[in-house]
Amino acid sequence: MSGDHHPSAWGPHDWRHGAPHNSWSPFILSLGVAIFLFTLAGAFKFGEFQGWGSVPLIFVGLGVIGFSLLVWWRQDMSFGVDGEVFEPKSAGAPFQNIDIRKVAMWMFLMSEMMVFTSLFSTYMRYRFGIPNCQTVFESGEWVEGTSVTCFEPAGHLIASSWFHIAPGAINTFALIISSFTIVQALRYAKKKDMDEDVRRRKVTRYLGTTWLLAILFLTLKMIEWFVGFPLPEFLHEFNHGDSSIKSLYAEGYLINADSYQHHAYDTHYIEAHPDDYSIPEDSALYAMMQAGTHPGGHMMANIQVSATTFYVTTGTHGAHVLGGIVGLTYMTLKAARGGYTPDNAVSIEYFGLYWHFVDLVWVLVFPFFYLY
Amino acid sequence: MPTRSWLQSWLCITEVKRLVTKRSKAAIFTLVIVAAMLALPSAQSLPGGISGVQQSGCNCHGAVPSESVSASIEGLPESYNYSEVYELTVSFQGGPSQEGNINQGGFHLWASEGALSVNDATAQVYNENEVGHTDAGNDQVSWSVTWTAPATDKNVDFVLHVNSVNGNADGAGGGTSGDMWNKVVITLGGPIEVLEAANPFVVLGVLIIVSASLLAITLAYVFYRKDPEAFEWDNFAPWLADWLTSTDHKKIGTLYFVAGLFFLGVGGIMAMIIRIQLAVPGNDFLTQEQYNQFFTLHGTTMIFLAAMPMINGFANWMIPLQLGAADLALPRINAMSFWLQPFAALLIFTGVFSGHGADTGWTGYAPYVVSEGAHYGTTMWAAGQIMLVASSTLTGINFLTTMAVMRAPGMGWMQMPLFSWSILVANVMLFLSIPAFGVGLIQVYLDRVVGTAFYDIAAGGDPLLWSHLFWYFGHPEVYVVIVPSFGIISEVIATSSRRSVFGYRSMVYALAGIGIVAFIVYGHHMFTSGMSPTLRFVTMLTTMLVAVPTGIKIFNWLMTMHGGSLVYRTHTLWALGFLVTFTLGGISGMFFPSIAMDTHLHESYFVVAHFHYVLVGGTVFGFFAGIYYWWPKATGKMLSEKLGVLHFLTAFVSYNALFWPMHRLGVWGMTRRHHTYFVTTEEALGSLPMEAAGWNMFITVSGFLFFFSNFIMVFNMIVSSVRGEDAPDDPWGGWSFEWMTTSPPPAHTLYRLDDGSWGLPTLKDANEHIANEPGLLSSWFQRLMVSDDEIEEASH
Amino acid sequence: MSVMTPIFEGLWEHYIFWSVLVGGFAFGWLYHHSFWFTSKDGDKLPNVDEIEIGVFPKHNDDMRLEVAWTILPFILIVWLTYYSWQPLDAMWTSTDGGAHGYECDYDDPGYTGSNNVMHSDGIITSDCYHVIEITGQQWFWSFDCLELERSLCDTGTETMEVYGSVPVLALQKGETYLAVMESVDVTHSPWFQHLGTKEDVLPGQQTTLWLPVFDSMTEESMVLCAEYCGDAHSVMAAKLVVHN
Amino acid sequence: MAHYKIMGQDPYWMNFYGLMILTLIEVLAVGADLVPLADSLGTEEKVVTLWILTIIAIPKFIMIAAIFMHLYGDEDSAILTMTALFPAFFILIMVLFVGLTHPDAASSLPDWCRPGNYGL
Repeated sequence: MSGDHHPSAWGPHDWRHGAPHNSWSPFILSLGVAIFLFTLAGAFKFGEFQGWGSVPLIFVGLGVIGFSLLVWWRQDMSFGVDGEVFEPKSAGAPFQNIDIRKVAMWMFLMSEMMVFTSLFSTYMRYRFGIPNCQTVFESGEWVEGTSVTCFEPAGHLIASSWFHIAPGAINTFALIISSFTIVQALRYAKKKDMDEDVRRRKVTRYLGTTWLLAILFLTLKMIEWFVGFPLPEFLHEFNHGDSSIKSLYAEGYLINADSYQHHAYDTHYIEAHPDDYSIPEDSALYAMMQAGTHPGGHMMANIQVSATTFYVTTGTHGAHVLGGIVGLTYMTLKAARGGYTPDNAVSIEYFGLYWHFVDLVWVLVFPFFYLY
Repeated sequence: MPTRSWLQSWLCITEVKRLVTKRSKAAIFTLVIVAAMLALPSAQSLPGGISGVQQSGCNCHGAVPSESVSASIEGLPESYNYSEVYELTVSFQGGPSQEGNINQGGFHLWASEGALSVNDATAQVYNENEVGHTDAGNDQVSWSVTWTAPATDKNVDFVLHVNSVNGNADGAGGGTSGDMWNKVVITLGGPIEVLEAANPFVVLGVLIIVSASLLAITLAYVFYRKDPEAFEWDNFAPWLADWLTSTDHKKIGTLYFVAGLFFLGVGGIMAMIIRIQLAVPGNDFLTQEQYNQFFTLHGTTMIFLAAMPMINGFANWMIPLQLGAADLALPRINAMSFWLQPFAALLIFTGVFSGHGADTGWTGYAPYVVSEGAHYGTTMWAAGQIMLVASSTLTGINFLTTMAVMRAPGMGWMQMPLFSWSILVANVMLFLSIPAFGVGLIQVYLDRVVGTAFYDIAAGGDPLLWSHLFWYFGHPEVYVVIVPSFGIISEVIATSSRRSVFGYRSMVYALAGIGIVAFIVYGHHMFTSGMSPTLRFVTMLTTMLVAVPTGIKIFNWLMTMHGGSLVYRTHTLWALGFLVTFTLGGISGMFFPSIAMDTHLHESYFVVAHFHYVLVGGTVFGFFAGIYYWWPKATGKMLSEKLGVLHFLTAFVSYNALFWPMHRLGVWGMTRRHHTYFVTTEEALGSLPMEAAGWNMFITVSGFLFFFSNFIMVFNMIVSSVRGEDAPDDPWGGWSFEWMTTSPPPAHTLYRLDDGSWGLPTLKDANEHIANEPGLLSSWFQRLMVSDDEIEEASH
Repeated sequence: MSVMTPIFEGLWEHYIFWSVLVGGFAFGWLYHHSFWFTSKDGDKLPNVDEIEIGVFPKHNDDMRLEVAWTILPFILIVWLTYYSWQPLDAMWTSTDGGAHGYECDYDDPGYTGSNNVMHSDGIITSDCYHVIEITGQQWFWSFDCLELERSLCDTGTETMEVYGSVPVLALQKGETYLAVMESVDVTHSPWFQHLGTKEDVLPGQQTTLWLPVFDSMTEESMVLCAEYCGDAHSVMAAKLVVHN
Repeated sequence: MAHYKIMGQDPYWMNFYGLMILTLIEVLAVGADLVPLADSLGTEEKVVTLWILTIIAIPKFIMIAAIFMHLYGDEDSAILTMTALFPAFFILIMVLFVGLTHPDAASSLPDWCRPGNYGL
């Protein structure tokens, strides 16, 4: 049985006779995932950092995963080079004459839809289940100093000023442009009547731009979450006089924020800045303040659940963008070595389907998590 | 081979292999053996012993005891009488203490059982088990205390610590204040000698390690006997590497089977330990904390590490063969799906041997699962299952694509064998419901690791969110586990009664019906959980519907036997056994949709009886039928019928004796997940009538019978692999493609075609004569599909 | 069996009747075919459907029969749903104006207690109901009679040989109580064994449970915890004492 | 690639421009002061913004899926659209059962499903 043409389980594979036989990457990838999950749980417990002991092991786990991807690509790198293309089409109803791996990609997208549906259902259940912080504030049923549990949507913070919306808006444009560039890469990879080298450069450049836009998306998101943006001098007075757009971290919108205080919920601040915030006349709090019965002061809110649903849902989407970046790195490398010819260009379409799906999810996440 | 790419030279893997010579391989092998030998004893001492002051000595007097001081307790009998009072004198000699000094020494006495008390001001009682000297009694060499013996048989440990001092440390009372101490340990028994209770984790650890090594030895022996020359030392590494790296659906199927059967054994061992604990009321073989870990891991192991891998084992082996395809659509993803499972099992079991395994039940309800009270192993339990979710999603994608695109020519959707249909429906349900479980598990993992607040009650977290996400996956999961058995039973009954299955089309629609109904009924797991009443009512109605498609299938199987000529082989017996037990399980399941009864029966042993009837009686009996049916095709050897029938008779009888009485216990009010129960006697009111104790002992005994009866099958497998007679291509006279290839099928599966040549088959249809102009549905589908003439123009 | 309440017993008898009927039919059919349609040893196996390897076998179905055993079970389950609909509505009767009326108004001169009545089908109706509170905590129950006088509702503790010190709830026969329940830490669920009811107790949310104490109840019965809650889940018990 | 035209131009460029414009509208809608519009419709500003965002998100969703993901105009579009829509039933079940329900006490059956109401 082991006599015939068994290519090595590590190495490149000659695709002339069909699917690969042996490969080390599944075994090593599973080992890497197990190490990563085990050691990550060793480094943190219920949010407290447990010391640097197991942190290096987390990177060992990621390293093992990376190594197995290298082995996986080593077998695929030879795919489609000088005519060795193995792109079977499906037979029989209902997917006849469609590439088998495109059907597989659609099956994968179906289960991805269920992942994001679960995350959205969690968000809906908590958003409609827990009373909104603004309504609790306006109802006046809070006492300064004790934390009240309410739902503070990130949109209330982000949509409050143009500068807060800016990173999210740029990210949306970035994803749409990257969706477009991946389509262009596919178009030129499939164009038959084209000089070899021109096609190679065009496909590589388009894949490279998609890669760059994806990196931009993640960096903007990280900055928006943790760092914040410094503003030039002349823009300060448009931003309530602040010198920078504060990051969500600086605003205190965190998963452990059980005593979150925002100046939108501070009666003194509102009286001092009437044009920024206003308390609707028909609200109970307004009546209390007129009658002077309300002690006034700063509402303290436990917004852990709203921060958790925001960070985990947008974080999962970010993880899928990261997955896309990993895929794009391999494809750009392969395109640079002239790997994409019209008859194996369809593999760019598979990645395109995944990438458009990630953009599709962002079309839903952006309005309902950032703006609403 | 393409020119050496920069990547290959950088990795230079090929050079490394040449360096490992034969001698160094032998060295590595012995090293592994020595390491294993060393590791075994440590498994003994893992669980923490008694700790606290009794063991380590009061370290306030320095870490090292000194020999010059000797402590003694007078007045202790050889063995105590029940609740007798004994006067003890606790004293010490030696050390720096001298007569007349202000401070000569002190003592601390600990007794594991009974009650200690003092007679004078020189000693004080910390608690029932601990006495020590007082300030007044800090300058003498002996003290008198009284000890009342316990009223029952116990092993009593006395640990006495004494310290000998020469005056006070600050020198107020004169003397050089040298401070030396020592301790003495005395054990005492009651009138009847009490055996030391075995530590259940040691029992579990030893049993798992022993069964793992037995399995390894058996596999090695079987593979050795299959082809001895492949068993040289230098063939060992490539042979092992071939199994670790294979993407051949047959090899991965075998790997799934070995993993599945091993964990079926491990789950069985846990079940036996649970049954020992429940044999008598008020038993204390397992504490509640240990019992929680055992029933949690029994559930998780049986469903995720035994049943699911065995389904994948059958599917991996049989789907490509039944469809007439060479292999699955995505072979490496197939290998990936398998290798995620053993590592997931490692993660799930990490906590167990240290006594901190997951103790949340296989359902892991919030907020207990994210509370600090839950054992630390729960995080690893969640992490392991996240890997299983990834594995199941990839399996789902792989099989759906294969069945949709790689069927043999001539095999339309309505010509597929029913086992393939059952795997298709099972995988559709699985890969659409398991992401909900994955998201729920990631939420728990993040809550327990990063500190998010999905289920933090103070922050407004909602425990029912986990129940919804879990059971949205949970109910389709239990159908995923039973539907492949339906497929196997349809094949086995049709072939055994020499007839084509009755109502093929209604069988397929029933499978599809179960697939749809599975998603809208999950609310019946939460009838008493505070879920919104509207949803409870809706799911009550939909759960009633579940009986219809399942009923159709059972009646179709019975009708298949009509007019047939039943050939009694072991797989036929198992199929008929399945029909009996699964029908009983289905009927007992119909008691739950009516909420008025469910409020009494929920979380009782009636539920335990129902799901063991459909899980063990349904799924596992279906697997046994499948194993006896396809073993000749997969291994090329016949199983012995005598051993098979013996296995069936012993297992079937002991199975029913094991699970049927649980229905009665449930109605009486025995609650699930309680480590012990109490029966009503004349003096004490318990939660159960008197007979419950007898039934529980009966269940435990039949449980052990059922556990050991399954080893007859394992023995049968070994004998068949080693000395079984060779199996023909089609031993039972089945019609589907897997019987057209040799047994075992060659590495690259080829089928013997009618003209004697070898290749991929095309299916003929005996129903050709029915004028099959396409119906409404299929003509609509025709217009949707990519027609053949469009291909040229598409790839311009 | 002593444990069942009349509602449960009525449903149980009915479901057992249909189970025996359907089960008997299925098993009779199975045993008949298993012994009747067996292959006679020695003679050549008849191939009724000409099964041939590599050929999809001839369809063997009968539309009338298949339609029959789809419709009949459907009718049976519709009947069973209808049959268990009324008891469910009785068990979940609404708290204002349902089968148990409104909360008792103690200073209304006409107040004479709930004096609940059990009808023939086991459903209990009463004039009014008393509200008590149950709180579940990791590993013990606490009952709160609010301001009901001691004869109506009394709490205490008792040491049982088996569960150690156990809270006791003493209620009066003929009275109906609405237990408003809450948990302090994790989910629990009080299972009133001889009332045959249980409802989960959730942290952060109030759930309710009807306790209609009918006259033929046994004096003492156990209340066990029926939702897994950790280390002492099995000894988290309470005792329900019913007096008239 | 695509062999259909949008307004006579290359479909992918047009789709790209369309998406950019719609996103711009979304961002403007949030930034703009919609209080007068909200008062005219009798709801507060937040609900109006939610409706605008939903109304814009749906065409963006369809444009990306149809044109970029080749679910329109290709020869395999029809069957792949069926595949893409297959989980719709399961998504609907999860949104209805998990997303839109709240836990509350089983104080009573909702009126529409009480036997009393149907004279049973």
